[in-house]
Amino acid sequence: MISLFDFLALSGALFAISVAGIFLNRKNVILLLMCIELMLLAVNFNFIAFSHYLNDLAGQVFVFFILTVAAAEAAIGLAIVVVVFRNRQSINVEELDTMKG
Amino acid sequence: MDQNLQTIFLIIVLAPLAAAAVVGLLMRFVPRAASHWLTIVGVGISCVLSLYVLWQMTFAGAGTENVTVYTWGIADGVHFQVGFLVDRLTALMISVVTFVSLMVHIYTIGYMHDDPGYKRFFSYISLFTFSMLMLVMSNNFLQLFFGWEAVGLVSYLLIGFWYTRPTAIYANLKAFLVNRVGDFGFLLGIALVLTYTGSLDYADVFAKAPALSGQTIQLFGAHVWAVPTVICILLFVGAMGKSAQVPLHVWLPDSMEGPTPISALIHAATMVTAGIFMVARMSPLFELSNTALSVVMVIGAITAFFMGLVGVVQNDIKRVIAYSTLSQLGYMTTALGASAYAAGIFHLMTHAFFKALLFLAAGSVIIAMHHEQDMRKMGGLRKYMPITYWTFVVGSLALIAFPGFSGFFSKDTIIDAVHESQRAGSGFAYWCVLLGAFVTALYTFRALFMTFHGKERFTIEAGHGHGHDDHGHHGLTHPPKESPWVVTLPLVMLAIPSVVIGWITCKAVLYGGYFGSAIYVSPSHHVMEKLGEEFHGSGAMVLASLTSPTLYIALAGVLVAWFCYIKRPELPGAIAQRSKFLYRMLANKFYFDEINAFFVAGGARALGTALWKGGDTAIIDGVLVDGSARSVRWFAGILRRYQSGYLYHYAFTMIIGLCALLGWLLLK
Amino acid sequence: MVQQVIFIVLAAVLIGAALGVITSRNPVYSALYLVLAFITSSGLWLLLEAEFLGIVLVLVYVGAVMVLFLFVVMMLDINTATMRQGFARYAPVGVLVALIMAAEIGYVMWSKNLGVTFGTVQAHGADYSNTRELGNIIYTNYAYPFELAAVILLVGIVAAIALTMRRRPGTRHQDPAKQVQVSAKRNRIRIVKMPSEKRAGGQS
Amino acid sequence: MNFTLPAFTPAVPEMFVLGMSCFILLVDVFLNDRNRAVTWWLSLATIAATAWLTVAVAQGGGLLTFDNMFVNDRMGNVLKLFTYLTVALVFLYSRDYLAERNLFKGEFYVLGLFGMLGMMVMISAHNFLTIYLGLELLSLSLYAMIALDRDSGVASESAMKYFVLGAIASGTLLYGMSILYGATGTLDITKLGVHIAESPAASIGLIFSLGFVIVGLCFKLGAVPFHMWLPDVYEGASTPVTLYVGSAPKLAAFALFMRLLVEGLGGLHDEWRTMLIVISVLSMAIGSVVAIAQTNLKRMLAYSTISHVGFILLGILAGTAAGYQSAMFYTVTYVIMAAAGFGMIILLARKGFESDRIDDFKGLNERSPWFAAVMLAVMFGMAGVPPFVGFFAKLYVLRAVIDAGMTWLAVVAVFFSIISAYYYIRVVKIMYFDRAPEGARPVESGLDLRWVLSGNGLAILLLGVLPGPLMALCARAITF
Amino acid sequence: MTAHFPILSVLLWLPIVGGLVVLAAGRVAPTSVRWLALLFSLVTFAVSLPLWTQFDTSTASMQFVENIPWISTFNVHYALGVDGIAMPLILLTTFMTVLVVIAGWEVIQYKLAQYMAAFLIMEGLMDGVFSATDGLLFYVLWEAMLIPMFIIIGVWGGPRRVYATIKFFLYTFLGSVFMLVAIIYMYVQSGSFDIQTFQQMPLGMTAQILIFVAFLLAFAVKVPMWPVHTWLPDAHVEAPTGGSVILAAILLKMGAYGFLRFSMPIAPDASQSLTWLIVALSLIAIIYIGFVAIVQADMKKLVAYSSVAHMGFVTLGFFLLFMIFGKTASVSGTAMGVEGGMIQMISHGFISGAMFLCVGVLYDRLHTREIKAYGGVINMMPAFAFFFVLFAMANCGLPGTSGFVGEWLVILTAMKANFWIAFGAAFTLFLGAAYSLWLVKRVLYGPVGNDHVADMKDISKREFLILGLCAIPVIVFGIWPAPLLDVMHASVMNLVHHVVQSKL
Repeated sequence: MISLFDFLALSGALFAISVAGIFLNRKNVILLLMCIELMLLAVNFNFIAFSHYLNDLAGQVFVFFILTVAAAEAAIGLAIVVVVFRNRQSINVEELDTMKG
Repeated sequence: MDQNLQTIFLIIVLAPLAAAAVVGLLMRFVPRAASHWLTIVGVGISCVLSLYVLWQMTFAGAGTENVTVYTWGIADGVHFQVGFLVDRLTALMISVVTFVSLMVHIYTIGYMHDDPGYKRFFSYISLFTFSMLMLVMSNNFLQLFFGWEAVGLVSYLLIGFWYTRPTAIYANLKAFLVNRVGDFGFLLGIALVLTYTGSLDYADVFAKAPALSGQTIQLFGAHVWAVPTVICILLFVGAMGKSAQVPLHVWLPDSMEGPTPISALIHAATMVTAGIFMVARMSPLFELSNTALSVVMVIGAITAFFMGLVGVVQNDIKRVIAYSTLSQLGYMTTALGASAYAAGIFHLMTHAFFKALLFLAAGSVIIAMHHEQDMRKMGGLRKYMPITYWTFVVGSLALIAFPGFSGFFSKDTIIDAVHESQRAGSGFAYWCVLLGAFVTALYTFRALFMTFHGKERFTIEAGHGHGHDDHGHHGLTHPPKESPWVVTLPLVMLAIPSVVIGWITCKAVLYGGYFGSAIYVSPSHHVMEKLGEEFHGSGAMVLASLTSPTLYIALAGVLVAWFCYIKRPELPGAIAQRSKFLYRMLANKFYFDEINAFFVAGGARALGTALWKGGDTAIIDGVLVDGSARSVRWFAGILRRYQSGYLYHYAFTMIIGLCALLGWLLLK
Repeated sequence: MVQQVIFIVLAAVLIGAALGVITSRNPVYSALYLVLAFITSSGLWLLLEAEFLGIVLVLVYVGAVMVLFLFVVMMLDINTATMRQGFARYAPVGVLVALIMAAEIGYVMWSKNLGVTFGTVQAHGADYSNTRELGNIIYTNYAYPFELAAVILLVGIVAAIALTMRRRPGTRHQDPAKQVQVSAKRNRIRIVKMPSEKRAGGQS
Repeated sequence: MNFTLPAFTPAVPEMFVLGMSCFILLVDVFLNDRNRAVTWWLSLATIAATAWLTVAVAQGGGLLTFDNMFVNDRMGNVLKLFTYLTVALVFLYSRDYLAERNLFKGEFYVLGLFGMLGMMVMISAHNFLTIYLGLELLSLSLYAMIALDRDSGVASESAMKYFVLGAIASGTLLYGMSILYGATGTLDITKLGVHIAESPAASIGLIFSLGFVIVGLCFKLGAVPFHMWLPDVYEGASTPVTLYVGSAPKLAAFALFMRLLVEGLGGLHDEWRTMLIVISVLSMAIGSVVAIAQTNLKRMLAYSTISHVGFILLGILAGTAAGYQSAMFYTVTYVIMAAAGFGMIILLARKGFESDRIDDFKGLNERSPWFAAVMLAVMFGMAGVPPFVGFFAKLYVLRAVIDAGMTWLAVVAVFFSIISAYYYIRVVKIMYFDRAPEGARPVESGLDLRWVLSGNGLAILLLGVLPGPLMALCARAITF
Repeated sequence: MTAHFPILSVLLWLPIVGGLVVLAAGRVAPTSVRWLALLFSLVTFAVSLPLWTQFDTSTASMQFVENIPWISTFNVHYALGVDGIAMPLILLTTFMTVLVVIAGWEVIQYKLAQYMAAFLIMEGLMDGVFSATDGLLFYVLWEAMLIPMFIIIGVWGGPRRVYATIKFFLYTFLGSVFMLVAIIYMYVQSGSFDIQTFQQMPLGMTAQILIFVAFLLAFAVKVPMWPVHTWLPDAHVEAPTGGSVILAAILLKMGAYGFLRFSMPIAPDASQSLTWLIVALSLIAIIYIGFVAIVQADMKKLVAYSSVAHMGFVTLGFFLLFMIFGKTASVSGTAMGVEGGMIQMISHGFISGAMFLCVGVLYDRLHTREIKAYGGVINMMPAFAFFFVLFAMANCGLPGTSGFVGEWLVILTAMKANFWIAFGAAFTLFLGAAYSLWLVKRVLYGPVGNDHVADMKDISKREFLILGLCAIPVIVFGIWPAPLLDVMHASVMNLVHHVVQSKL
């Protein structure tokens, strides 16, 4: 029998990996978006695992909404990426530093 | 009787004030003539009334008057009042003050005749008369202090009367500041009086005075001081300032920058004697402390002798008289120190007359010489201005205590009193005053001879533009001539008392217990009684003097003066050559001015600059205020660098924050 | 037993894919790794009897979102050469933080089990349909969030269009409205008034 | 399958906004730029009507519906009303500005309304799910609005940053929520509160989740160290959007704090108070100090926001009713002042001239004494100098903190308020003491902007002279 | 509510309304601004006179009381009232404002309306500060005053005005925020902002010490006491004449007033135990600052420093109370110091105001405050010289001027406490004379300094008027301070008896 905490640990690992990814890659914004997707995935794992082991559907419903929102979010995010690219001809994170201090 | 006496007091005080106020404030509208008439009338009134009061006190047997005019203020139960204490002492003082003042007023008409500040001058001297009267008539310390400072103010204004003269405005600032040093002590003394007696009213204070003698105060270290000693010394510090006792005498010679009438009125006859008067007034306190009296005596003796010495080498006629004033004040102070208050006051009175006389005469000479004050440029004036000459002679004789003249009675008494006194320092004091007699005679007749005898050392230029100028070092346009009657009248008027006043009054004032309760002498200090036993009337005193050394010492002085300045005029220079050191000491007045200028004035300025630049600017502002501001700005510069603009740094910060939070939560 | 095996396998693949996402030099690869990660996790969700979500994950995510990602990646072709610069430099820090995070989470999850105890999972009957159950509550109890989700999607649409759609200056459109409104007076001909010329030089 | 239809009335305002937004969206399609104003009018009308509806459906106590996912209580309504007010101000101020830069598009208003809807949802959310959805609805609208100025590099850059960081934050928040869900088995705030109240000791899972939750919340509010997005976004976004981002969402974020931390996790007060103390002190410090070094007014205001957030947190962490009331009062007054501040920037801005540098205010007193006075009110208000309302906000918070026995914290707070006073009065100095540059024109702008802005400025003063009613309102809004 | 005519409210609001009216007039009818401002200031002064005439000197309790709830949530009251300590200060305020308005008559050209308005608003706020009997109301007005003062110095000030204003603002702000914490603390303890309540509430020693220190920060900066005085010279030098006058004449008094209202009665035991500190600081102010003043090259700086020195007497007089009580354990003789301090406040208001007006007169002619630039002014301006010498003499405490009374009483009291304290305090006799008269010597006396001096005109009727108006009280209170002393006696006695009761 797989324990709940295996799943939780898995999600934790995913979360950590996504965190690492967020500041490991310094070039491509899109990768950042992907890391965020990973993070959400970790969250979803938690919810689903819990809802399974709590015998409560609410968790799954939550995941359902997270998925929906994440989709919209991704859309907007990518749209912004496009805008940035149009303005800068680049989505290099290291060049997004006109504002500082 | 009381009632109208009180109103008389009020009039005596207010008449000069009113005159001064009218002339001073409405200067634009008051015509020139009116200005002197108004003030003369004002002072005249108070003079007449003063004499009336004196008569009342002396012969009509009016008792001591202690009246309150109004309550100045009540702070914490202590009543500060303005009022008059009029006893024989006061009556004597106000008479002298108003009389001399009146004379000076008249004299001024001539002396300041063509000065642009004519009106201002009259309002000032009337104001001075008012202040001086407030001082001497006061019945409490507050009013005493008020008058004390007020006369100082007027003296300040008058010394700086010719305010375009750098020397004059230096002198008046100096005079005020030095006096303030005196007042410093004076005020502390008054504060102590209040602290230990709970009142500032003479009557109460003197009533409680005996109770003080037991008490002590701890100043520094473990050593305790007798309260009366501390109080009296502090009060005397004030007197030293006003009455120009060493080392606070430095302002008086410089004060000669003021017009001569002022020198006569303020810096010879009245104001400078305020200190003497005050000490006499405070006799009930001073009698409680031998220490204080010793201090008084020694200081006075030093002043009497050494200032006289300085007078010997002065060439400015006014300065000679100024130093003689210093020395005479020294005599008075010595008398006070010997508990011979009566003698002190007596000398104060006689001195007022003959010293005013001398000054005014000198002024008359100065007019004639067109404001030339250097005696080396005079000589042989006798034939040009006889009245001035003879009055000057009278004054001189009085000054050197020639038997029969007023000065003789007061001064000899002082010398004898000091001789009698058993107080610590009396021996030293005795020699000082004795030799002082010689010095006095020397410089007095030196001045007399240099000015009126010998050959004329001034030149008469033809065709020099006539006109008044403040400092005519040039020759004269025409031979000097006798001054107008407004000038000579006061001379004569003053010459009379200079001769006779001593003869008439010395018995009553000195030994007749004239002052009664006004002056208190504790039985243990019975100097005057001793002298009284040997006293058998004025005439006898004159005769007695023929056998006393004093007279011959004085005559010796005169002789030396004659020898050096008539017989062998080149001698003084030779002597000066011979004894350089002594001469330089005297010529530079023992370097008092230099020391003050360097240490006091320079020191204060240096300290101020140090505190300002070092304390305020450098430390408080530079380090604390601006420094903190700077550091904050610097810190801001550092911190803002962490807002690098890089997305991953931002994310990193967030995640670090998250880690920190979690870690902290778990570790707890 | 079988489940454990499947779990371990899928979990391993998932972790591997996730690492691939953040380490691969080419964004396209990362995207594909992410697809892999989604697919494996949908498999894992099936283990948790969340069939519907598993399917949706594949359909919506792999089918829509990741395609969108790939599309954008392709559209803005980033030269992959520079992608790797500085990776090594920051790797230690990143790994360190990741490990700390993992450690903290792992500590709570595993060793402490969240400090709570869970009841046993009740087995469902064969007729149990995860989808129906979800449907029942989503359209009843969760109607309000459901509407909100709709709004969010709407915002997403509006935003995406507003941000990205634009008329290219090059293209020529016809605007009938403008053509109709044309009037000769106003914007076809302009009548110019000129002062009649003075003859320069006059009679000469 | 027993399902009873939920009561809709409490949520009528939300529904109305939603409907109207869609309607405006449709209408806008058929409008050309000349009569775009219709959209503007419609949006304002919508807000007005919503306000009326909110007042109409308001009940005294809390009213739960939609399976307790939605609550309509007094605090919510008050916050909502102020949200409407600020959004309306944004629309009123921004019209000319947008028109001059041909950003005067329907999307701006639609997204603005959607954002407002998001805030309303957040404010009256009573379930993790609705909280999350409201949060996202707001955030997505904001991202879009910021990026809407498509041709501006800084705008898109700031949008990018905001988006990424915001996504991370919401991811973290979700992770926290998931653990909470696991630890308590419920998504419902009330149930959560009950569960925590009943459980003898807080389980480690709860405490652990707390960290994630607080990160999410503090990010929204912009507290250190989750503030990094704030300066860049404030500077990069076009001023009306900055005004939008900088004002209303603070109210929603405050509501979030109340719902999650207080109503939900109130039982863990001792746990999160210490955290908030650190965060708030850091916020006050960083905000006050770094602002000194700024030359861009919007950026300076961003940092000042951070320090104000520190004060708001002070009120919350006091953990007493008075504390929450003071925090609410502070938030409301701050929002009013911030609106006026950014309004001033908009007022002075002209086509091709943002006037967002501090030096652009040089000699304003010569150009327009009245608006110089308004800005003076804003600056001294933010500095917390009476008689402006900002002082009473600080007073209220400090009182709560001291009441909670943390006088030292109050001392720290006032110390930083001294530092922050420096950069506020520097602006006043620029306006009054410096002479206007050559050829500086007198301020010209639409009457509506002038009047509304003047009113806004006066409000700062009047609320300061008579703060009683507003205080009472906040006091009545939050009662336990 | 109050039955009688609310004089204090009128004093508080009339000038503020006047200020707004003047501002408005500045737009529509610029010519009328001067007269409007004068009108309002005069009316305010007239309204304030009944405070003196109808004042009941027999009681120490608050008079002309008004009290209506202001912020119910905090139980804050709009509560006004005056006792013998506050009343003279209010009259001083209204009087000085009239002078300032006249002083700015034709000197100020740039933004005249704002100038006048600023001063009128200042007046209202200052009246409020002196009459507020509610702690929070007091604080609000106290802080609000910073704004107009900040504007006045900054807009019409000299070249280094920015530095001066920011220094002034931050200094005072720094001081007062800690006072705010203290006030709130006491509110939390007592549940009311009423100052009376504060004074009655029991407090532990540590609490008292902390509160005392907090208040000390605020008041010491305002007074100002050494070492937090350095804002004053800068502020004065840069401020326009009117600003300097108000600053010196009234703002400084608020600090001292605060000691009497808050520090001493609220924390008597702390005052008792920290009195050595205050006395030491006061003596430092008197001596240290006296020396610093001597060497100033800028007239305003010199007068500013002399203000610091004179305010030293005020604080000294106040806190001698505790020294003497600690020494003799009886209140007899303690009140004299407090009354001396009070008198010193009033008289310094007139004198320093007058001194700054004099400097202003010179500045308006030569546009420099450098002493070097002058010399022999008396030749050109005898009438001015009369006033200048008069005020200089008053400044160095000449008997017969009001400047003497305070110093006299304080020194007399100091002797009760300790010989050396009196000794230190008496230094002012010399130092005061030194810097005042040396200034007079260098500016007034001597031959005409230079051509600029040569064509200076004597004071106009307007200047004569304002200087004359200053001179009258200086002389009157100098020769007859009794009325002032009577007015404050009851209140001071009450205070003294209150503060010697331990709260522990």
